[in-house]
Amino acid sequence: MNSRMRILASTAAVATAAVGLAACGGSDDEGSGGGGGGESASSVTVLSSLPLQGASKDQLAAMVNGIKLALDENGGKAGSVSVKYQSLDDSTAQAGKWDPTQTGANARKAVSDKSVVAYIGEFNSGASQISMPVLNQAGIAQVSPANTAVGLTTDEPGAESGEPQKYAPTGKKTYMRIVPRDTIQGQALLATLKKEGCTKVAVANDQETYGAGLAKVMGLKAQEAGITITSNTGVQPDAANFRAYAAKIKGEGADCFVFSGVTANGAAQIYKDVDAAIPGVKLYGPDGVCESGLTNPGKGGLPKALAERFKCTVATLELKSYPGGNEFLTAYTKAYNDDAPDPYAIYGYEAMKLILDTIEKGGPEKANRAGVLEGLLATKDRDSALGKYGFDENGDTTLTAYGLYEVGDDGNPKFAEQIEATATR
Amino acid sequence: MATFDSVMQRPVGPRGMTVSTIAAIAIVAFAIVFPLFFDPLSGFLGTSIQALAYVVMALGLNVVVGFAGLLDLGYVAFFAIGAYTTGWVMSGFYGEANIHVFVTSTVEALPGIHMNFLLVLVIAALLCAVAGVVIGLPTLRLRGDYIAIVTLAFGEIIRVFAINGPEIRPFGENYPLTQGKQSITPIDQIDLPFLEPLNSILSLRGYYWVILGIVLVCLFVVLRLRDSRIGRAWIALREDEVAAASMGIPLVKTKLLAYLVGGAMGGLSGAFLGPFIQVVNADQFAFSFSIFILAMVILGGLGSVWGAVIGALVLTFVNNYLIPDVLNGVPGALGLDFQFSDLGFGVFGFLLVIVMILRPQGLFPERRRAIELTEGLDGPPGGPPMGATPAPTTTRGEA
Amino acid sequence: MSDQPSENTEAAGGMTGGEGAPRPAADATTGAAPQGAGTGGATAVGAGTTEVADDALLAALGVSKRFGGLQAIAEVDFVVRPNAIAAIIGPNGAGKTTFFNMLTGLYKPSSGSITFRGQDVSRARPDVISAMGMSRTFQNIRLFGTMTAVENVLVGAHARMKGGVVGSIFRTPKVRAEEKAGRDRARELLTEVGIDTRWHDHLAINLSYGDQRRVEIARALASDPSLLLLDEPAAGMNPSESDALSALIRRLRDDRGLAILLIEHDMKVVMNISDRVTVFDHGEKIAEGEPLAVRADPRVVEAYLGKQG
Amino acid sequence: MATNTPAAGPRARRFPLLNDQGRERAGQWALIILLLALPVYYGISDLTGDQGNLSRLATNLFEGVSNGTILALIAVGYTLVYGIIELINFAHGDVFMIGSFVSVGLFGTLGLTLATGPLGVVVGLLVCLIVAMVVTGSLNVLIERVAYRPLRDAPKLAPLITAVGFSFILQNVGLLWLGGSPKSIPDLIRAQETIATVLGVEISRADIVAIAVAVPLMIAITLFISRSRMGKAMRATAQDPDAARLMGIKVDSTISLTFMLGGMLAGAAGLLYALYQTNVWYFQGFQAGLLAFTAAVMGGIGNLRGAVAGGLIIGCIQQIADNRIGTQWTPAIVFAYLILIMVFRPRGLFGEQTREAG
Repeated sequence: MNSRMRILASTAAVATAAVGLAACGGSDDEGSGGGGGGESASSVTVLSSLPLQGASKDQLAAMVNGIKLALDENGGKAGSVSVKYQSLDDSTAQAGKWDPTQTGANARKAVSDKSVVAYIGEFNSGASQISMPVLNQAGIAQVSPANTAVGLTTDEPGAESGEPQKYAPTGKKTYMRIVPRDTIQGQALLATLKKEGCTKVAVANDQETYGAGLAKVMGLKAQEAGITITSNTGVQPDAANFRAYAAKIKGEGADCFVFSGVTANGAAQIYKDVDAAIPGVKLYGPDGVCESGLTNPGKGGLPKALAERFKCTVATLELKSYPGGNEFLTAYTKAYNDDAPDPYAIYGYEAMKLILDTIEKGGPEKANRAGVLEGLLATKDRDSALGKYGFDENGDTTLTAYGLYEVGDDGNPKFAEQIEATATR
Repeated sequence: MATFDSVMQRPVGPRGMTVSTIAAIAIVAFAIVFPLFFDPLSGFLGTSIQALAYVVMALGLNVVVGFAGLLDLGYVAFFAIGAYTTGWVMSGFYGEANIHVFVTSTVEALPGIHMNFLLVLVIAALLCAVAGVVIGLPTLRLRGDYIAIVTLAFGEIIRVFAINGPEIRPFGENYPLTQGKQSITPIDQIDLPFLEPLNSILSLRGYYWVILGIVLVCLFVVLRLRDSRIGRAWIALREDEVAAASMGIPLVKTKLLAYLVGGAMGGLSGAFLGPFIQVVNADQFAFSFSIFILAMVILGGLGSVWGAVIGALVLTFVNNYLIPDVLNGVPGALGLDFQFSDLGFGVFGFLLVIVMILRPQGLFPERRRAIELTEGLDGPPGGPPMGATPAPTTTRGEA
Repeated sequence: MSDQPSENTEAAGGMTGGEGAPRPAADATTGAAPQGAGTGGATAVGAGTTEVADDALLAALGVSKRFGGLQAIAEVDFVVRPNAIAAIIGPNGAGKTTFFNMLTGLYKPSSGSITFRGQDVSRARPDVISAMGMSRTFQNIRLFGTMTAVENVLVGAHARMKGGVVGSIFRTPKVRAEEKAGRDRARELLTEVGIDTRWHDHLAINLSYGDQRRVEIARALASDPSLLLLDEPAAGMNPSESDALSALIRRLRDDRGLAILLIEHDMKVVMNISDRVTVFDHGEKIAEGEPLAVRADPRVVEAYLGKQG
Repeated sequence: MATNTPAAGPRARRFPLLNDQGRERAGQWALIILLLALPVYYGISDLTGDQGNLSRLATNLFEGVSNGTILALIAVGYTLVYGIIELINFAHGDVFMIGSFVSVGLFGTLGLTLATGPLGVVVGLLVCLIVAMVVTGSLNVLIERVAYRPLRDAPKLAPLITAVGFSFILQNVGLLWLGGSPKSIPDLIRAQETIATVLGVEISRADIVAIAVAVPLMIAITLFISRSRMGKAMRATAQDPDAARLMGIKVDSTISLTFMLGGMLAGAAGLLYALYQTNVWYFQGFQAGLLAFTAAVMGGIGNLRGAVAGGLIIGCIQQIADNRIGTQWTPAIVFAYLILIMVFRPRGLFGEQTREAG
């Protein structure tokens, strides 16, 4: 019995001593690591953090291909600075999608590796909520190739309270995105619905940051656009079927249906059940479902008959229609023998290309965290594979063009037409 | 560890005590200085912190399953409640409220409810203790396998409530129960006076020492309880409920106490993981998490305190390090079209099956079982133990 | 035999009207015929009614138990007096163990009442009944297998100890002292029932069969009972072991002043030590009285002894 | 075991005024009232509200029944296994999932697509049904051999834990097989096409198929168990394995047979589920398994009729909850029922006292 008291006492003593010791040691380290400061290097690293497993893995593989393509084209260098690329996974197989713990670990990994100057990610808006504050405190530039949630950059309608300040504890911007935010996508969708003659629209969302946020934006802007949204329902993505929901919106007299969410969250089934309940209903979706995982029956997606009535919006246009896009398509086809890359491949490509160009422009002296961040934030009128764009004061892209996609004969999304939408507050 | 355990237990000579004391101090001291060997943001340190948080849960679950023999398949509920406590009172989630209790000036300026982490720990532990009792109540009269199902159902109900939390606003429009599948984020940094210099998002060391402290406290509590009248009552209950009741052990009180202690530890760990992961999201609280923790307890050896500790450490490193970083490429290298991390589920399932069949006492058997094994070899003379009569452990009755 | 040991007054005296109450202590004072007691404690042979004796330690009145359609126990009246050794016998399936389980609170009677030390315990929980001073052993030994002999006995003392959660965590001086006293007493009890010191710290399941039965008795004694229920204590014992057991039971009664109720198939033990024997058959009490009288009862012979051959 | 293990006595205290039989009946009626509460409530609200008739409720109940037949098939597997070795076969739901996956895999192998003619579909689906049943039956037997038989004499929690382990292994197989999210499959039977309307209830083809396959199977299993020699051996083993052994019954093979039957029904349920829902997912077994287990408990675990009735009842509760309260709350409602039953009437609607409780 006595021995244990002694253990305790000694433990406490050692603990106190060690904590004191560590406190000193720790703060030393901080000085050199934390700010990511002024020193420059001839070799830097770019990380990407994307959900490489789960329903959207084809989409993400294409995106990683795009990133690699951009780096390979530059021969692994940005000017005289050599650039290493490492692809991190923010998903787990069990979840089949992004995982918060994994995302946090990825962000910390970026911070702890002093050579990391830029971070491509996340794919999911919910994941970015986690990595943004971490990267912000380390002053690492974060370029998201896919986030559309409004609150990540602005406090426009649709954002939650405290957004976006809570993602930038230092008060300085470190986050940029090369896709237009949902304010624009929501209006693009509404414009589409209007144009296609929808009067009563039922919206379902997958309850996640992206899906629920986009649905909210649509709800806020619907009246303005002259669309009646009969209901906006957060559905249970893991339900066996959505027939009860479909029966409900049938009762509401909906003639068009929008699922605001990602494929992994039961998208195919909800479109099928809505279609069964309301024969001939028009089906729409945002970029989260605009991929072959949903549109291709061979990959467990919608049956062909339904796919014909499905349209979705993505912030890319017909690649062949402008110079940067065409070049990308040629290069991608050559590198991966795939002439119909997933719409997201180009975002991966452009994210990396943007970073490389920025590093090259800054030269070796600015090949550090602060320099790269400064350069990225200053991007203006850049001619790119996506078209000409820059970042506004929030880190949002100035691009507003959305493409409307339908399902092609091969089961993959195919560009149909351009939708013009502007962000009105 | 097994020897350490038995030394702690059995009356040993003065020399033995010294050895065990030195061993204990050495282990604890090593654990304390451990993070100084790593970069303050190293992934390994992050995994270690998670491992320690799971140690706390494994210790708690071991009280319920290992000591008292109540198979709880809904342990994730306590993780959820603990984590949501931090979401409620350690973040800007309730932006309309402005309550600040013992927090630093930076946090003081933020909207929402912000309380000191120590206070949050206490709240989480209390909430989970209550939840433990509530979950325990319906299981009191049930047999082992039915307990498993009821606790599982409770865990799932809590998850459903977490997902549908935004629909539940008992305290007004601006106060939803949860944020559902959207995240409550960010959670305040852990804010303890003596760790202030380390308490930055850019260093993990502060987190490490905080969770190590929680582990040591829980370990101490569990060891003390195990060797007390309460611990004997739990084990008696596990071995034979009918005999235990007949020997004057109040079943209801004793079982609820186990749920209470186990739940409180789950809550502590959850309340730590909230600020550590920086996010509280309904998707974190899936059934598989309960099994993950259960696998730790079973791998280590049901009822074995040190087994639970080692089980948690081993499985966390297997899950976070071995599978994704080391073995992940193996199937690819063998020409197979999947990654090892796709096998996460199966590995845990396989562990449960293998351990139960080949080594039901676990890797580090409970001291009692260890004696049983060694004595089995040179057991005392005087007839076969129990002969054909089934061992009492198999005749768990319903009472 | 008729000396009342002091333990008994502590254990049972207060509840039974004190020393003044007549005790059926001597071997021959209990019998089939209403007699002696003067307090109305008459007991009739067979399934007739029994008036509950004021001085009874344990009294069951019209107790029945049904499981679904099966009548396991039918309208049984039964009394145990302080400091008596009573035995229940009967063929297998006669309902003896079911009856024990009702007395100790594991089953609730479907109808009828059970009074222990003057209180109705028909619906009391087993642990409450145990704390009141009724303690038992089991037919198919139910020791806690992963505990040592000493720990098993300590469990028996659970209700007599007080250490709570906080006290146990901080191991307060009080709790420590209690634990030490408990362990010392556990060893005493083990020694008393005849377990050699060297087995005290061995796991209970590794002890010999006879020793396990004795540890069970020590465990039951640890709660300081006033009534000890033994379910086939001699089962599986050889003649010399069962002789030792008989001596132990008698000693417990004499030295500790316990009342003892046993179920037993070993007629030698029963006839040897019982003051009073009750015979069950098909859930009914068919006879009751002095061992020799019961043995001679034709109904018993027919139902039980006859079958035994 | 039979005589020495005391029953759940303390429950009795709840109704001190009633004797055993009174309590028995009170419990049963309480459960029936609990079960009727939902339909009666919504029936009244339909009648008094805008609806004005019961056709919506009738639709809910009919779909509940057709959906419930699938659950009933799974529930029978739980109940058979529990009846014979008193184990909650936690992996059973995942065996059902494998049944779905095997069927869906066969669609491809057999070339069943939306273009296949009616005869081809019927023949093809029959083949699928048989293959799925054989595969899941054997799988279940295998699981018993590997994970439960070695633990027959171990403490009760041990096989339950291996069952959970196997559940995870099977889920992982499903995960590797078809990926982490629900996969849409060809709607071969045009599941949601209405073929008749009776009293305002639209009867879809999926309903007909589910009932047409499940009901004969359930009749067959009932007859098998009550009439055949092997069925009698099963019942004898369930009653008392030791006695059965003494009577010359091969207990091990009887247990294997039980697992096989349970597995086969789960396989059939797997095919039906795939056709009914037109999607499959590695996690479906966990979800449906819990529902089916609830059904088995509700009916009184160990009781065949009870499992069937429980399946139908749970199906109805699920439909009503889906349609009236919201899909997102359905699991919570079903589990709340499970807990209430466990607490107040663990023996379920038709349950006899099991070996242990007796």
